[in-house]
Formats: sequence, C-alpha cells, structure tokens
Amino acid sequence: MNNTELKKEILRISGVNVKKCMKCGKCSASCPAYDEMEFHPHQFASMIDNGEIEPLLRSDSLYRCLSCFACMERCPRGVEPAKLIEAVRLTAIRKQGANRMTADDVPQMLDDNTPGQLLVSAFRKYTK
Amino acid sequence: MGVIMKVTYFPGCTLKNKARDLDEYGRKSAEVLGITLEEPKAWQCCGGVFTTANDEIATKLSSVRLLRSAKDADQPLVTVCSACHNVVKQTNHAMKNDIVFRDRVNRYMAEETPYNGETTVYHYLELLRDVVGFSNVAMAVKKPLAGKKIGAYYGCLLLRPGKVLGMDDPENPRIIEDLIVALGGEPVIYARRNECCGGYVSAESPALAEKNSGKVIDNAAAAGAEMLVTACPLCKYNLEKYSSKLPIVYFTEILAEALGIKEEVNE
Amino acid sequence: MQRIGVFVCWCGSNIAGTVDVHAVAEALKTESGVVFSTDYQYMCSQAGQDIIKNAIHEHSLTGIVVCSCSPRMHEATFRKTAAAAGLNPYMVEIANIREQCSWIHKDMLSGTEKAIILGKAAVAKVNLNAPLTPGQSTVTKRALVIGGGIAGIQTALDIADAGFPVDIVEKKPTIGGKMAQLDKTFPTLDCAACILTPKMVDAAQNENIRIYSYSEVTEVGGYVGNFDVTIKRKARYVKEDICTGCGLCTEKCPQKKVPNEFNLGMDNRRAIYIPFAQAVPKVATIDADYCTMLKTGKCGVCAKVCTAGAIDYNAKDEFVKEKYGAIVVATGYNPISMEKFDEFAYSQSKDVITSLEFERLTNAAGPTSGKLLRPSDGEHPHKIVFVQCVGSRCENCAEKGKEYCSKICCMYTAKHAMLIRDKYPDTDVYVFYIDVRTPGKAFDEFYRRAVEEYGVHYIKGMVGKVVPEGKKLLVQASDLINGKQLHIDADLVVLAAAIEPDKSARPLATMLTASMDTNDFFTEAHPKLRPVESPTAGVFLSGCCQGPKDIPETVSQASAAASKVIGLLVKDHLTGNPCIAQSNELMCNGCSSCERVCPYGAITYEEKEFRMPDRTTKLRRVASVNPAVCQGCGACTVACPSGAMDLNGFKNNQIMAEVDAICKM
Amino acid sequence: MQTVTTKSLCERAASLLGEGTVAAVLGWKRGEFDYDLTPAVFTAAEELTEGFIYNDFSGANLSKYLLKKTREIDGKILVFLKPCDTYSFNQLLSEHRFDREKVYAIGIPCSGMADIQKIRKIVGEGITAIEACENSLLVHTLYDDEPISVSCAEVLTERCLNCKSKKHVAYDELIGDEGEVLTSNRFDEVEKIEALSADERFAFWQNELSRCIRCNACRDACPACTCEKCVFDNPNSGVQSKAPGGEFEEKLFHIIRAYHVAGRCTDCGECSRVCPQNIPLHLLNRKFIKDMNETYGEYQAGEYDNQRAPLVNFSLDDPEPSDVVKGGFDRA
Amino acid sequence: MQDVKEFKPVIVAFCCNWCSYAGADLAGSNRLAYPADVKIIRVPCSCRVNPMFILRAFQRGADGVILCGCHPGDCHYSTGNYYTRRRMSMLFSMLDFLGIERDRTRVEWVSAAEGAKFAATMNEFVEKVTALGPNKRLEDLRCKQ
Repeated sequence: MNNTELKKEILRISGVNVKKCMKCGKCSASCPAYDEMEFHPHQFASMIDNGEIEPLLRSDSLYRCLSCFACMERCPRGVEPAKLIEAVRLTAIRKQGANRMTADDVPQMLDDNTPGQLLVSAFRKYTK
Repeated sequence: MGVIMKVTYFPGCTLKNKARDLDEYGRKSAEVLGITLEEPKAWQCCGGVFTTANDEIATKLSSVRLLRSAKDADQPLVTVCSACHNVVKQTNHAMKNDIVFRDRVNRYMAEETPYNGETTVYHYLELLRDVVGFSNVAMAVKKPLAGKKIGAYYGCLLLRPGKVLGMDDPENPRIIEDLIVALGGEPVIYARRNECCGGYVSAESPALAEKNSGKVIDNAAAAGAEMLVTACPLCKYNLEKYSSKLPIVYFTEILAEALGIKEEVNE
Repeated sequence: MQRIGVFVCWCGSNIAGTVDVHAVAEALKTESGVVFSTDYQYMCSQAGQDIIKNAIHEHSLTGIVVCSCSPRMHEATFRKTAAAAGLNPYMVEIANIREQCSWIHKDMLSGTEKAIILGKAAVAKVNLNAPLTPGQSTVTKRALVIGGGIAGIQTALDIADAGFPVDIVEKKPTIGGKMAQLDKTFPTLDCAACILTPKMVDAAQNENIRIYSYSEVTEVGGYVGNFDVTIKRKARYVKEDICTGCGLCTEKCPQKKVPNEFNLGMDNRRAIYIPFAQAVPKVATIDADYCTMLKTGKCGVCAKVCTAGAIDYNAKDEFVKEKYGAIVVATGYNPISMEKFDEFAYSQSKDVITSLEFERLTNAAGPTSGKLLRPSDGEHPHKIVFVQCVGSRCENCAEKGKEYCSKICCMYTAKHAMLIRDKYPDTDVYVFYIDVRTPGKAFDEFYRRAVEEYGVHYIKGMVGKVVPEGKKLLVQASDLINGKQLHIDADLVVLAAAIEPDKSARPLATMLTASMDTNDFFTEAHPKLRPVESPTAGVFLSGCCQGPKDIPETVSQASAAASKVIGLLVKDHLTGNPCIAQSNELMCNGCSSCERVCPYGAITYEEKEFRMPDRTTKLRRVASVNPAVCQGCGACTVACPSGAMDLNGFKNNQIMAEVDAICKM
Repeated sequence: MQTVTTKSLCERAASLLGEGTVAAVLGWKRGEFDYDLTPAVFTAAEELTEGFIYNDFSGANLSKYLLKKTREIDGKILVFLKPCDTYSFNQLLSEHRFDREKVYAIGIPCSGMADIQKIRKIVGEGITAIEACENSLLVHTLYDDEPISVSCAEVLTERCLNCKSKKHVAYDELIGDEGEVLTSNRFDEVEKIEALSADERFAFWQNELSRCIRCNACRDACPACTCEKCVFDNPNSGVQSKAPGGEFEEKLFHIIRAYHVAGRCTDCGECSRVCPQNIPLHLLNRKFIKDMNETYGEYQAGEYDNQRAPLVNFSLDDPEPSDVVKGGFDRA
Repeated sequence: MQDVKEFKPVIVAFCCNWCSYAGADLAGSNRLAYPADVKIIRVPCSCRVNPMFILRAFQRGADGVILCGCHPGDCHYSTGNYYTRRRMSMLFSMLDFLGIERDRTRVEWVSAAEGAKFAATMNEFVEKVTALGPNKRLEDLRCKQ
C-alpha cells in the first residue's frame, strides 16, 4: 500500500475525521503514557493527515498507548486520537508474523497475582 | 427486601479466579438488595479490551452472544468488572448505532432474528444507583463504614468513552462516592481517580504502570484517603503491585461489609 | 388589460455571460400584456433606471418586469424607480435571473431557456397585480432597553441624548452589568469602574431615562412603533423612593452568610444588601431567600435601624404596562459553567478559578481588597497558569462547550498576565493557548508587551489535567512547540471560560418573536449590512446578546443601535407593508380558522349586515384584518377553505399564474 | 326499526309549535317512496301529521340545513338530531355558522339506518312499500304477493355498521335513552387500502373517482362544506369547474374537498350516502382523520364546542412530512 | 412527442422569502450548480403555500413540487412553518394514499445560510424525480400541448 491508500485505510477503520483537529494538543496533554511514546496522540492525527504513516507503523508508541481514552474524552473537536492509534496498531500487527507478543512471553510476565484480564487484554492489543 | 429484579449477570473470566472477591461479595450483596443475578449457562471471555476499529468483527462476537442471551431472557445485563463493562457496553452501542457493523455481525452470526442492541447494559454500580437506589442501599446497611476515609478509584474503563458508556460525568464522577456515602463512609475526592493505572501495558512496560499507579496512590494518600476501592481486577493488581501505601479493595467488598454479610461470604 | 414593460439586465457579464439577454427580451415581447421589452447592461444604474422611467412615460406602462438579480437586492430600487415615474411601486415584479439562473447554470442554452420561463412567470404575475398603498401607523416616542449593562446604558444615553424618553429594565438590583465587576480594561488598562460609573450616574440623572432595576419584561405585544410591554417590578422590600442608600441596614442585618454574587460567591454579604458602593439606584434590596424576617417573621432589624422608614416587608411584585415605539435587547452574557470540565479540577480546588473570578480577586473592591491571594489559604501565589479556550471552540461537546470562539479571552488573559507581572514580578505566569487572537486596534501590540516586556510565558498547547495535591496544583500540559509534556506545580489556575448568552434571552426572544441562532445569540437582520437590527421590525440588538464582543465593540454597537432607534422614533408615522391579508367579506364564512392560525392576533370578527337574495338584510359574522398588525405571512389564506382570505401582492391567482407559466412547457 | 316513533316525535313537535316555542320544525318527509325521505320544514301541526316521518331511512343529517333556515325563518327552529348529527351540529356551532339561540335541538336515538341498495340486492327491484317491525323490515314489491322480510342488521348502511357514537353531544331536549360513545372499526377499510401497493392504490382510486359525474351532491350534503362561496364555484379562485373535466379534475376536486374539511369533518358519512355513483368518498375523509389521530393525537371534530382542529394547531415537536409519509404509513 | 432519450423534469420550488429564497440566492452567489429544471416561486412564508398550488402545478405539467421554508423555530413569522409542516404532512400522506409517487413532493427546511444545502437538496430532488419519469398520475391531459 502506498501512503494515500494506507491513510485511507486507517481513516476508514478508525472512522476518524482528522481534519477536525485544531492542533490544540489537549490529547497529548492528557496522555498518561506521553513520556513512553516517541509519537504522541496529536502527532498521530497530524502525521496520518500528512500521510506519514510508515514511521508510526514502526514505532513502539503503538504498544504504549493504554487505550484509556483520555485523549478521546478531552478532545474539544471530537477527533478521537485513540482510535487512530488503534487503527495504526492493527495495520501493523495484522501483517504476517508481526505479532508483538507470543505465548512464550507469558511466563515471565506472571506472578502470583496476575489477573487473567491482563493477559487477555495484552494479547488483544499485541497479537493478531 | 423482596426480589425487585432479575438480571442476567456476566462475571467474566477474572472473577472466576483471581478476582473471586469482586464476584462473591457482589453476588451476596445483590441477594440482600433484592436483585437476582442469573448467570447465563454458557459465556465466553469478553476479550478484556474493546477494539475501536470498526472493521473488527470477530473480537466482539462473544459480547454480542452474551447481549443476545440477555435479550432472549428479557433481562438487563449486569457486569461488575470495569473491563467487561467497557467491552460489552461499547459493543452494544456499536450494535445499536453502527448500521454497517451491525449488519455484518448479524450476517456473520446468521441467527434467526437479528440483534440490534436491544439489551440494557448496567454496571453493578449503575444497578445500585438506578435500580435499587442508593437511598435503599443506605437503608439496608447494617454495619456502617463509620468514619472510614475511602478514595474511589475509577480508572479509565468505567467511565470512558463517556458518551458511549453514559455512566457518569467522566471528569467528575460521583457514583462510587455516592455509594461510599450510602455505606456510611467518607469519600475522599482526588483528581487522579479517573487516570489510568497502566492497564495491560504493564505486561510490556512495568515501568509505565509503576509510574502511573504510584501517582494515583500518592494523590489519593495526599488527599487523605485511607483505602481505595475499585471495580477492576487489573487496576487492583497494578495498584497493589507498585505501592503498598494504601490497601486496595473491591467496591463489592465494602458493600458486603456494610451490609453485614462479609463474614458470611468468607465462611 | 395591463401594459407591461420588460427590462432585462445584463449585470455586465454576470447575467449576459450565461443568458442570451436579447433572446430573453425578444421572447417576452410576445407574452400577454407586454408592450415593450428591452435589455441593458446595468438596469440598476442611473442610465438603466432612466430607460425604465422613459418607457413608463412613452408606452404608458401599467406594470414592470425587471429580469435581473435577486429581488432581495434591487426590488426596492426598481420600486422607487417606478414610483418616480408615477407608477405604483407594487406594479413591479422581479425575475431573478442572476442568483437563481445565470450564476448556477453553465450553458447558454439552458440558462436562456430558464430565464425566459422565469420572465414569463413574472409577466403572468404582473398581469394580475393591482396597485397597493401601504397603511400608516403612529409611533410611540419612547424606547425600551432590556438590560442595564454597558451596552444598555450606552444605548439609553444616546437615545435620551436625542431627546427621546427611554426606559432601562434591569433584572438585578443595580445597573452596571458585567463591566462593573471588571478590574481594568484592555488594551489601555483604564479602570473599569472609573469609566463605567460616571455613565451609570449619567443614566440615573438623565431626565429622559427611567431605570426599572430589579425588574423583568414578562409580556410583549404589539408591533413596531406600538409595542405593549408588561414589566414585572420584583418586590425588593425596600421603598426605592425613600431609601437613601446609607447602608446602615446592610451593616446591621444579622444574616451574614449569603454568598455574594457580585464577588461570584468568593465572600459573603447580608440578606439586605447594596451590590456595590457605586450601585445605581443606590438602594438596598432584601434577598427573600435568606431574610429571616420574610422567612420566619422574626427579626425586623433592618426596619428598626432604617431612619427613613424605607423597609416594607409586605411588598409584592408589581406589574407596569407601558407603550414603546422601539425595543433594544441588551441582555448580555455569562461565563459558562465549569462543571463539565473537571479535568481542570474546578470543583475540586478553590484555587482553580475562572477569569471573571480573577477580576474580582484583583479588584480593589473585591473580596481580597485587590491583593492577589489564593482563595484556599490566602497565600500569595508564585506560579499561575492560565488556560485559554475552556469550553470555546468545542466541536463535539455541544452539551459541554460552545462551538464558537468567545473572542474576548485572549485579550483579557494577556491583561491579567501583564497585571500580575507588573504588580508581583516574583510570580511566574504561564498562558496555555491554542491560538492568540488579537484583531483589534492596539490589541496585538498589547499582547506582545505581555510577552516581551512583562515576561509572561506563552506556551502553545492545552492543559490536559490539573491535579490538586497538597498545596499545589499539578498542571499537566502540552508544549507543542518544544514537543514536550509539561508538568507545572502551580499555585493558582485561571480558566478562560467560554461565554454564552444570558439565560433570559431565549424566553425574551419568544416574546419578541425575534429569531436566535442555535447558540441562543440573537440573529441580526443582515450579518453585514444590518448588524444591529433584529429581523423583527422595531427590535434592535446591543452588545453580547448578538455575539461575543469586547467593550469597545459593545459600545460601538450600542450607539449604532441607539441611532437606529432614534431614526425610528423621529418619524411620526410608519409606512407599513401593503402586502398583507385581506378578507373578502362576501365569501367569508366567519368560521375562525384564520384567526386561530394568525401569529399576530391581527384578525378580528364583526357582525355585518348583508343583503340576502330576497332583498332582506341579515347579520353575518365576517373576518377583518388589522393592517397595522398583519405582517403578511399568509397562514390565514391557507386555513381559509373558501378562499375569502387572500394576501395582497401574493394573491392566490397570482401565484397560480406563476405556477402555470412555469409548468406550461 | 327505530326506538322512537314518528307519532311521538310529531306530538312533541306539534306541542312546541302550538305553544309558540318554535316557529318551524326541521325534519324528514316522505319522498316518492317510503325509502327516499328528504329533509323538510314544517310550520303547522297538520303538515306534521301529513308528512313527517322518522324511520330507518331518515339518514339525512339535518344540522346543515340550519344555516339557511335560521337565516330565512324568523323565530326558533326545532331540529331533530340523531347522535351522529349532533357532532356536525357542534362543529357548525364552533365555526359560528348559525345562531344557537335560534335553534331548539331535540336529540333522538338512532338504531342505525337502512341501505336501500342492500335491500334491493336481497329483494330485487320494484319495491313499493317498506314496513318496519322489531328487528326486520317487511318489503312489499310489485312482483311478490307476500312482503319479504329482511333483517335490519343485514341491511344497515356502511356508516352505521361503523357507528362511532350513540351519544348526543348537544341538544336542548332528549327523547328516548342516551347512548354511549362506541369503539368502532371505522379505519379498517382505510388500512386495507393503505396495505396495497402504490400502483394498486392508484388503480383503486382511478376506478372509483373516474365514475364521478361532478353532480356536487357530496359537497351539497356535507355539513362541513358550508362555504358562502365554494372555491369550485368561484370564477376568481382559478379552480372553478362545474362539469367533469377528466381524470385530474376529479382528483383535484375530491382531494381539495377532503382537505378543506380535514379536521372539521365529523365522519357523518353523508358524502358517501348521497353519492349517486356509490364512490366511497368517506374513505378520503377517514384517511385524514386517521392520519391526524395517529400523528397529532386523537381528535373528534364536533365532540366539543370550540375545539382547535389539528390543522389550525401545531406543536413544536410535530414530525416532519417525510417522517409522516415514510415512517408512519410505510408499506414499501 | 415525449423525448424518451432525455427526460427533463419540470420542478416547481416554493421558497419562503426570508430563509429559503435567501438560501437559494446564496447558492447562486457561491455558484453552486443545480439543474435548470428547478424554477423558484417566491412566497412570503412556506405557510402561504396552498395545497391547491401544488395540485395545480402537477395539473399543468410539473413532475415534482418542493416546498422550502425556514427551519422550525426560525420562522420569520414565528409559527408559519409549523402549520406548513402539518398541512404538508397530511396532504402528502393523502397523495400517497391515492397512489401518487412519494418522491414527487418534498418539504425541506433551508436557512438563509444554507446555500450549499439548497443546492444539494435541489440536486437530490431533481435526481429522484428524474428517476420517477414524467408525472402521469396527476397530469391533466387537457393541459398538454
């Protein structure tokens, strides 16, 4: 896929209209994972709009987003950056062999109290 | 209190093992409050997180099946785990409002009648507030949590996206605080009560979870909380793992305690 | 039979570019009644109008069709032209072949074809036109201004200055409005009170101005030049004409715990109070919600201490009925509630305040006597964060914020920041902004001074979360220029809350039948050309009720509204719109259907004598239309089954003639 | 048969005439046959005994005649009103169409009117006389020696089968017992047509309306059609027409007529009763009534004096036309 | 002979003076094209439109009739369009009852600011009417040339 098609695909599956963004940065101001991320929520909106998607696809930022929806909730323009990040992440892990996490990774994550919820959620986010 | 409502109750996977407390205290309390929880015969894990991509069908089917079983039983669906609540309610919202998604799911499932989001989904807290009523909960209290300073920890999944979940004001929620008041406790408001603990990312980046959870607990402690209550097993796990400053319990536990049935459950 | 002249305008190439104007003129020549047809480059020009005038004389025309731009543009022009040539102006019809033809169609063929049909329809209508004479109504030479803020005061002063009596109705106990609460004003930093209070005194002393304070408009009837208004004078339990404003009662009143709305609840007042020292009228008011005497019948301290004997616990609301020729709406604005924006912790910390609260905190007459102190602990803040656009420019959250820019926040925040840095150089000031909007005379220079001379930290980005922790407010925000998430431990956070029209505006608009936009701002008759008039004749707009504006703009608009009112009140008579309903008494059944749908109450019934076929006379009930009240909507004409009710200028047979002309291919 | 007799009504009318309470009586009299009764004015007791009849053929709604007669006759007029006629009476009153002071209204019970077409279908042609018995009619014909008995229920008119009310909503005096408002299935026929496809509906009405001969009987009998000058008679209205003028003309006439009486029509059924071509015109009126009931709430014209009819009323949250036509009655 | 190849419908649009006519003007000022088949008749308010006018248009050969007025709540005469809404709901439902195609009639609220909506509405309406073909069910053969 070239950039235009990739952009179209991401906008389609996210259902987001990035043109509504007024570049206020409130999403990134709200983001609890900001420091862990190379690209921040507002950059997802603007880079996708610009068609710069490859750097996003390669970035670990995709796996640091907590899906806590704070950016969505506080965006004054209804842009929903979390949906954009999800769409890019899926575009990345839907590729053959691109799973972020495998069953082999599980044992080291476990301790006595690890809830099943953690594993299930992580698999949903990191694996296709 | 007589039976006021029968509901379909979805415990979810974690409540069957690590979060047994959340489930058992919830069940017993419901009984006391006149709510009959009926667990569907067969249910699957909700998936833990809702995938917002609107072309994702498979990951949402288990929730749709669950919603359908509640519809067939003509009962509202009640969840108690924040994550299940989030996934099931968002899925129901999509089934109700996203026509393309709904049609694809219905075609895929090929059931006799389509499911169009008819089921009402309640979080257990909403059930207490909107069906039982906090004033009735207060009347059923046997052992008030007198003077206990309790911080409600909502996290992210219980409230957001606010428009879809429609549970409470996502920036200034009151529902757990109101419950604490009903149970005779003293709620402690602190700003980070709706900030994420680190969620599933703790699988990959414990540092992030540690930082976030720490901030939440510090903020609550600074505001004078003596304990935190939550509705989410993952929140409880993260908060407990990264700080021992405050005890973390499920809201159903303080409910059971105030209703005077905590010991009964533990017997 | 009419003698109709057709005049096809080229509008330069605007029409002639896609419509063959000669062909149109030619085609219309053969229409019934047409005796003259021509085309010209600019019909609206003097030369074009002369062509029409000459043709009226030369061909003894009885009707005119101008094929040109929209009638909304030049119908009035051509009616005047016709009148100048001795023809009744209502014998003119316009075929809109520009906006509704040449501008939207690309090829000459279809454009010309359509223009001809539109011309034919106009000709068909004119064939059935009849000369109309507008009715006249008198003008009550008194104006009503609703709202006593700076907008209302300025409007009233200007109207009074022209010699017309004017009443101000203000719902609060004093006039002055929001401006009375402000400390300094941008961009000159004059003290608000210093420039406002003299105007308030002027208004009080002007013999042409009557101030109904603590009053509300409850009913509006009538029409331009002749409004009937009912004003409710709320019981203030103090006789206005007797109270001297000495203030003794407000010192002695034992009920001390009433939140002081003038200071936005940041301190308390008594149950009997005078809002502020310069209040006009300077008269005490008893707050019935808190007064122990009114609630329990036990107390009466204020009556005991009042030497003038002004206290009247038995006062009741009074209703005053008054006639006005014009009404000016100046209901102003309020900051929106911050309740739904608790990511900024407004409800959680006293040290998160709105900008209007900040004005009170820095005002010498405010709760801290002008010392900048934190509301929570009275300590001097050393780090202050300003957040712009809170609730403004919100797209998805209609129930939460507003879609529009509130316009004044950028400037007042620059003012606040500058004042802090001037008075307290040890205090750090951060302003988080999305854009800094400073269009206005000396506005951008003002903002730049805040940055360059006063060292205010302007940071592009929004605040995402404010966490009160200990004595600090942890502000988490974006710094978009540096690509960082900032964490500032502030002592005070000031929110630039969006502004919205006062809640009283919506019911008032209904009473006035004045239209509003979706945000409850009053709509102007034309956004550019008639910005201070409402589409409802005789209703004018002043200040923020029409849209967010700052003080200079408000005062300009207030004076503009006043000049429009004066222009109306100097007239002895108003010429009405002759295109109004008329009932044919011979056909009228007297069934009341028309009366039921008339929004103006313009239709009444009378018993009239009619000759029966057998030469006897019988009384019959028939409708009659008050021409001064009817606005010509035509609702009655359709409610009438017999067709007895018809609308002049848009008669049944005229509209059907147009239909026929359009449909006959 | 009717529960009150011609004789008892005659007597009451005669006494009111005699004591001078009323100057004239509006009732029914025999036409050429027993079954073609027509409205008539009686001014003396002898005229009453001679001509006045109230039987199963007194279908004509007399309320409309009050318009003209109250203007023509000085003094009060006695009018006999069946339950359904009283609704028209009220409706006309709320439209100020006659002076209530000039009318003395007597409500009389009605057990339903007989349809001569239905009788003809049973007994054939050549009817000479009809006698009323308890629950049946004895029909004499030219061809039969013995009268043929038909049951009243069997030959009830269409409108009486769906009688909406046996209750009088206005009167000065009541003879006989008061009845009740009934629940009827009067919209069933409308629903049947609604259930057809657009093509079938068009074909149905094309067939019905093309029989119209523009005799104006429907309009002239209709108690809601009381205009001083009907638009169809008015040369200035642009729609004047007095003769059948093709398919469109009939549709225009009947749509406009139904529209003009919408909200004012009490569903008395006179239009269909008097139509010589047996066009079910009442269905057009009932369609409007049904739509208005479903969209704007139940409304019965004439039920009370001075009601505000749906089409001269509104509410802020009325549905849009697209929703009314698409949503409410979608059959696609 | 009817041109079978290209059917150009006749569309009558009644526009209220205050909102929709101004909206149509705005569409013109912004050069937003819609088919020339649409011919506008200016009325003071949508409530001036008598059902008779609509039937008349069909009689004389119109293929579609559209009524445009101010949005409910914004009527210049405050209540006119509320009556329009009821009247046209009832009339259109009756036409539907008689088997007349639903898409030949329409009511749309267009404000003075909605030039784009006006053009879009007209384009859509013309498209629908064109798809229906010539009006046969409400035509008056005597009015055909």
